Amino acid sequence: MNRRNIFLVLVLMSFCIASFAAVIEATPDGVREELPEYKLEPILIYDEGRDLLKITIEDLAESTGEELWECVCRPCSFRVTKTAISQLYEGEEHPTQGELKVIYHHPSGGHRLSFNYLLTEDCCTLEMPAGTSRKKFTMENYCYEFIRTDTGEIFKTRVKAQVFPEGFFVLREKVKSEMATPDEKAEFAKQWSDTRDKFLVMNSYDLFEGVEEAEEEAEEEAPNVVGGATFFSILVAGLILLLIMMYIRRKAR
Amino acid sequence: MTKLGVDERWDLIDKISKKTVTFGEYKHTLKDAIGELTVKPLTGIPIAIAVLYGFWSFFSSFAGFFTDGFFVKLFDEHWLLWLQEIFPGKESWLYYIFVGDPSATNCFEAFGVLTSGFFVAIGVVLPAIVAFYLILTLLEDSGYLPRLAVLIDTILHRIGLHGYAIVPTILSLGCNVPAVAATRILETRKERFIMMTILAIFIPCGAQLGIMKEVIPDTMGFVIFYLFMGYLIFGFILNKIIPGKTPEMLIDVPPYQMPTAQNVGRKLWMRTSSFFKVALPFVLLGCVIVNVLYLTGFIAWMGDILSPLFIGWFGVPSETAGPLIAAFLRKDLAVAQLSAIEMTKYQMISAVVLVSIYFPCVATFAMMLREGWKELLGSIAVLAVVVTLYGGLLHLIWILLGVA
Amino acid sequence: MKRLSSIYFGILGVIALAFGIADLLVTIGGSGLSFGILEIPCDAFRGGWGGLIILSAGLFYLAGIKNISEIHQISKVMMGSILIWIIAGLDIFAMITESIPGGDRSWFNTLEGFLETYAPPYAPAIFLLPFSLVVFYYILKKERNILKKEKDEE
Amino acid sequence: MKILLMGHPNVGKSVLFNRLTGANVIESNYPGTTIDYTKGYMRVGGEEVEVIDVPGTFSLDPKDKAEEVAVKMLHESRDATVICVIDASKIERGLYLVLEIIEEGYPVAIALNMWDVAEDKNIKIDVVNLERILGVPVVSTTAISGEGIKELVSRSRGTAQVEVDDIFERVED
Amino acid sequence: MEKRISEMDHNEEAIVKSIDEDLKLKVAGMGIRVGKNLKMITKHPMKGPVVVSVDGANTSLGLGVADKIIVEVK
Repeated sequence: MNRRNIFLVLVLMSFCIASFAAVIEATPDGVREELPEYKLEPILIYDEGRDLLKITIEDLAESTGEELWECVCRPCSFRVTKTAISQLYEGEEHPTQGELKVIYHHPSGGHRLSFNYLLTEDCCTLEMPAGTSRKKFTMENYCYEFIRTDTGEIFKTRVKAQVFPEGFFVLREKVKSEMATPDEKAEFAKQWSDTRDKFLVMNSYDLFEGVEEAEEEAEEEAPNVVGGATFFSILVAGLILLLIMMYIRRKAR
Repeated sequence: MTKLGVDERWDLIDKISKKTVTFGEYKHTLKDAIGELTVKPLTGIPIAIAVLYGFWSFFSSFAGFFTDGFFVKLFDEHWLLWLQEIFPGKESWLYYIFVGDPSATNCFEAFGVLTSGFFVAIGVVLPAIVAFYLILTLLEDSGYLPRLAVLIDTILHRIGLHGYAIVPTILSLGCNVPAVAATRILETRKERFIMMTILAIFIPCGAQLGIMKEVIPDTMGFVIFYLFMGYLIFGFILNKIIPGKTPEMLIDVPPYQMPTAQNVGRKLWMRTSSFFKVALPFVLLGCVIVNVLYLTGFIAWMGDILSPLFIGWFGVPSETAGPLIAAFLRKDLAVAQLSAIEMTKYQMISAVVLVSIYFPCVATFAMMLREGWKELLGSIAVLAVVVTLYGGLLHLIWILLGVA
Repeated sequence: MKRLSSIYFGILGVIALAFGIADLLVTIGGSGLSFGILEIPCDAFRGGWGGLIILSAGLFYLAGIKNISEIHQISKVMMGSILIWIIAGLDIFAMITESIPGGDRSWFNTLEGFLETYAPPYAPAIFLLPFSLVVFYYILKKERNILKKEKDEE
Repeated sequence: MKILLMGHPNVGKSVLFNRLTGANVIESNYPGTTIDYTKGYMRVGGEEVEVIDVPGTFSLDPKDKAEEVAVKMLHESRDATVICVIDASKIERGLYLVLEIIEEGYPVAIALNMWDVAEDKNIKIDVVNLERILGVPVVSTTAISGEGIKELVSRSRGTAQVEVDDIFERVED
Repeated sequence: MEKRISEMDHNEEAIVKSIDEDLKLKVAGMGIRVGKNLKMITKHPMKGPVVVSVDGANTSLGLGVADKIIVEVK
């Protein structure tokens, strides 16, 4: 084997090893770390000693040991508690810890830690809806019942469907069971970040059901049927034109 | 009858053509210009890359449409359930062979002859084969295939093959059984042997590519690249070792023509039906053999013996020994089994590379036997060498990269 | 007339070249990129391999515009268009095969789901497709010239 | 009566075959090879004629497997009439194969196919004169449009064996 | 000036002067014979095949074959 062939094989081998390196570096999670600007009032709640606590969403994040951008559940549970309080208590009236109970259906640590921190441990109970699991979430996981033990008033609510993009849970399941392709993972990371930002930015009546305030319908990007229809009709028209042209050419010959 | 010599015959033709044919001024038409463009290396190679892209894109859409769109649903929700209901004797070994394990939710993990065997043969391999033969026939009838053969001859000549060896190579991406049959278009036994061996070892078959897409989607490109490198390197080595010279290429490069629908249809029908007459029995036979081996615990026994080799030399976890042995007979199902075992990404790559290095399936095994048992033994020897060397090399690379 | 078509295909070549390079860069970059209805694919197959082909289509156009009336130059321009037809045609074929099956709900897709698969954003090749069809006009015109010339000879 | 369709590859032999035989066609593998060939039947003046589409070959000295099969098939059917399909735009190459078959002593008819391609390259062929010299029927056809095929079929039934020496004489005067 | 086909340049025309004995039969059918006009279409790098055009018909010859045919360049 003359020298040139050996050189050729070496080049091939080095090229082959170089391509390994491309595989090794971990693919970034692709989740957006910077948060949008948001302005959220703190939750006002009395602790047992009747001191009025002012808990902002940042406090909630720090207290439960995570960066705010790292979780959807914390902003969600913060906003749902704040909405519940605004529905169950008028004006200057504020809840006291131990008096306001919640039944939630989301198994994640984010929910559990937030509710425990906001309303104290024994006021929060988790009931897992049928057909859902840590791997498989549906809208059912995002329902909440708040009970004012002093008056017995109940505020039931759930997150509105359009808050989660189309196919979010299917995609989540695929990613969680390691079956997703790289662009599916990138897509999921993008959707996940968008949803988290919504909980920070959107008004409570857009986020949750049963909130009276002026409810204009938030126009989610509805499936773009019009765009699809135009493209499809252009395609069909083009094909028909092509067939007619071919027919004329064949006839002319 | 007087037999003329070559020159006498040509002199006679010159005389005849002088009397009967008048050549007018010959203008280069657009078709000729494009013909030349596609055969020249500088412009021909990007076009060949585009044609291969088209080939692959059409294949994945076409096969995806049938397999994922309809067959998976048909087999999993109707065929499997119906079979599981009506087949007598839930726990009997006959049930296990024909329908596979009763708890399986989809045709894939069932491993029965009627369930997975049919699903792989009809659900996965049939669309792949039809897509490949359709494109191959179109390329052949349009006149592009000889040009592609000329372009690729430079590379393939290096490994002792000539341009037309691209046909079996592409075919084997669909399924290796017709590809082994197609190696007969090559001239000498040496070429046929080299082609058959590196084809069966390095080119993953259609069903298996589909599985790779499921099991290791993000590193699949790299695995194929690694296999293709093996294809070239070991082809090169085989060409050097085996005595005998490969004949030179001498082919006509025809002008482009519009392929006629009737011709393409007839050729497609003939090739697909002849494939099915040959391959289907072997694929089903393969299922039976693997199931019997599973039932008698032969595979488990083999697993224990070989597991030290697998763990030490290839650096894959011990539970993978079973699937890797089963892979010898049923590669596509083995890859599905591997996905269930907990291992790091790099071990998964090694396992999948190992699984694809084995012969694709028992059908290919039998086709090579039909070609000649000496060739088969030779191929198995080469396979053993390749598995240990090339598989081991991968483990070595992981160690070098400190990822083992 | 010759000046006009070489300018036209020159511009088309540059645009195709730009799209090809964009595809490759985005694929290496790793994260997808889309402005309104244009979506630059970032997966290795459509973006990387496809991008390379659109790049060569641009090069074919640019190589073919010098004295475009000469047959070999027209064939280069024609080849550029053929490459774009391969990419765009197969993208559309992929859309068609994706739109018909109904996924796990039903055998066939709902009308709304069917139409939705054809919705934007589209890959760059599909935007180049209508412009690359102009090459047909040029070839038909050339053929008519030849027929006319033959008629004048008779 | 048996007809063998022979000629170079890619000259439109199969298209001609499809036109001649219509539906009842049997595809088969030549034993021991992957070379496939098709056999069909056509009715000519009330008589059932078997037509075989022989794999393409450039000469009767085979250079690859397909050509070997073609030559074997020719030698296996001694009594057959051969319709030799030639690409009119490359007629000299075609005549080489025709002469080889004539030398083997088979009755031959010539189909000058792809007549339209020859016209594009403005190659003019004096068919009458060619027929006179070779002494075998020569019919210009365009298989795709079906032109000239009827005439080819009727005239190919009447062909007879030709001596190469006679062709030498005829070409002189 | 005598050359082998493999030594011809791009688009160069020549007349075939002599062909190796054993090769003569093989290439005769393709139209390549002594005294025939031949044009070089393209050569492939790294000892690849050569494509020549004879009477408008393109034929691809392996480098080994191209070495055995001698042509006379005009």
